[in-house]
Amino acid sequence: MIKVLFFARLREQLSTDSLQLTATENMTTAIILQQLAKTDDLWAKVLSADNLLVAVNQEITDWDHIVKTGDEVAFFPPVTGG
Amino acid sequence: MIKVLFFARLREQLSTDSLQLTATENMTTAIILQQLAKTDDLWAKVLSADNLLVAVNQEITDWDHIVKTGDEVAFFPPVTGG
Amino acid sequence: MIRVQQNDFNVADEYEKLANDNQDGAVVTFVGKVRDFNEGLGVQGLSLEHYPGMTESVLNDIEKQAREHWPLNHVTIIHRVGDLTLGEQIVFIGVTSPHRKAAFAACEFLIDFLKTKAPFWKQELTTEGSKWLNAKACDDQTSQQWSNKLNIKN
Amino acid sequence: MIRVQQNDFNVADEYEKLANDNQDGAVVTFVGKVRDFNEGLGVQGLSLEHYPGMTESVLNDIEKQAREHWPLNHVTIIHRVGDLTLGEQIVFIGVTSPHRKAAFAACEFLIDFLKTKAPFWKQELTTEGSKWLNAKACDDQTSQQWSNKLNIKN
Repeated sequence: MIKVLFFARLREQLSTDSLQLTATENMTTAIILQQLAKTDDLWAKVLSADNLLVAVNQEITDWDHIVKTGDEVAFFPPVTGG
Repeated sequence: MIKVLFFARLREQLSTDSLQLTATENMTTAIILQQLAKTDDLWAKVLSADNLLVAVNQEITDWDHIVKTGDEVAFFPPVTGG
Repeated sequence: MIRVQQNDFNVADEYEKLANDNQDGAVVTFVGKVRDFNEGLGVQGLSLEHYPGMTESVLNDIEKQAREHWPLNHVTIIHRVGDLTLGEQIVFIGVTSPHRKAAFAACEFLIDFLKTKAPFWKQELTTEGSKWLNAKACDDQTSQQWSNKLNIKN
Repeated sequence: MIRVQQNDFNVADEYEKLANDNQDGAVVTFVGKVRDFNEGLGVQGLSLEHYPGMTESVLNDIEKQAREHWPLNHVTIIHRVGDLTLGEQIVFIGVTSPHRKAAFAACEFLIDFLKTKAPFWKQELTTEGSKWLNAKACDDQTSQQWSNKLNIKN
């Protein structure tokens, strides 16, 4: 399984802070996003925001990062701390 | 009269922290320095240091600044605070 | 020392812990606070969310990068999460070094990178309701300028 | 607020006085201390001389210049004179601003200019006797860089 997390505006808009996915072969972070966007119109809209960031195992990464079972994938908007 | 002050290394080397001078016409800070340097060999040596600074009325100034009676003239080495 | 916490921090205590070393000629601290204006609305407070685990790991990494570039002795990074009211402290960055320029540069680097790399998100509580803040392009640029200057790969 | 004094200062107190304003998002402080090395000799302490009157007027002028270049709210400059032992605090610079970059830049500008413009002289008390410190060319360069950047006439 892959653990998927959402933070901040994304978490609120999706009313979801985490979910589980089954890993498939050569599953990239982009593929996960596309798969999640098929959930319904709301998810399609929220996940099409053009400034989304993705982290795998708590490290920011790219959209072609290949995800394996056991990984933690997080989607979130640009950070605004400090 | 003109009040002349010395600080730090200069004050120590000259064993003098202040003295009075009579103002003459068109007396520049450079002229005061030259006049003081004539005191003796020690003063000539100490006052020939090439990095000496001069302030008139508590403001750093140049060697062609014309000094008037009542002014306060200070000679000192480069500052080293902070 | 890196801490992410709900509780307030005490600048006096943090300063004491930083500044007890006689090898350090310079101590530079930065404190960021909730201020009473942003994009024109009356801000009454903030709510800060973060990504536990990732936050600490990013802050550790930023500290490590700073130590690679400057001769630092003590480094303290404290960031608060949860609800904060107007005037409250959000973040503390403190660094000590034998050299003042290193202390200034490292302290500014740490807060600039924290702002663009650490997974914190601010929600502003205004008189017109709450809303998530948008990232500032200028913060990104600042961090990019450091990266270019220090030859850091983002 | 500008003070030249023999007594030590308390960073916690100075921070409190600086940071009580809800319009300020940023508080940056610098503390310079007597450190235990300089030009290779064991430093046991310092003795600081200054030019009373001129010192305060230069510090006021430096503060004024900083305020012309950055949106600052509170500014505190404290410099000690007299005998100081190893590890003691020499100088405190604290600034607050709505903007963090302004606070960092102004704080560093203030200490850089203080070091090259304010009439303080340090005498080092070492295991081999006391000696006056020489000015550092790099401090002069730093202050010249600010002058060029901010278009300040020296």
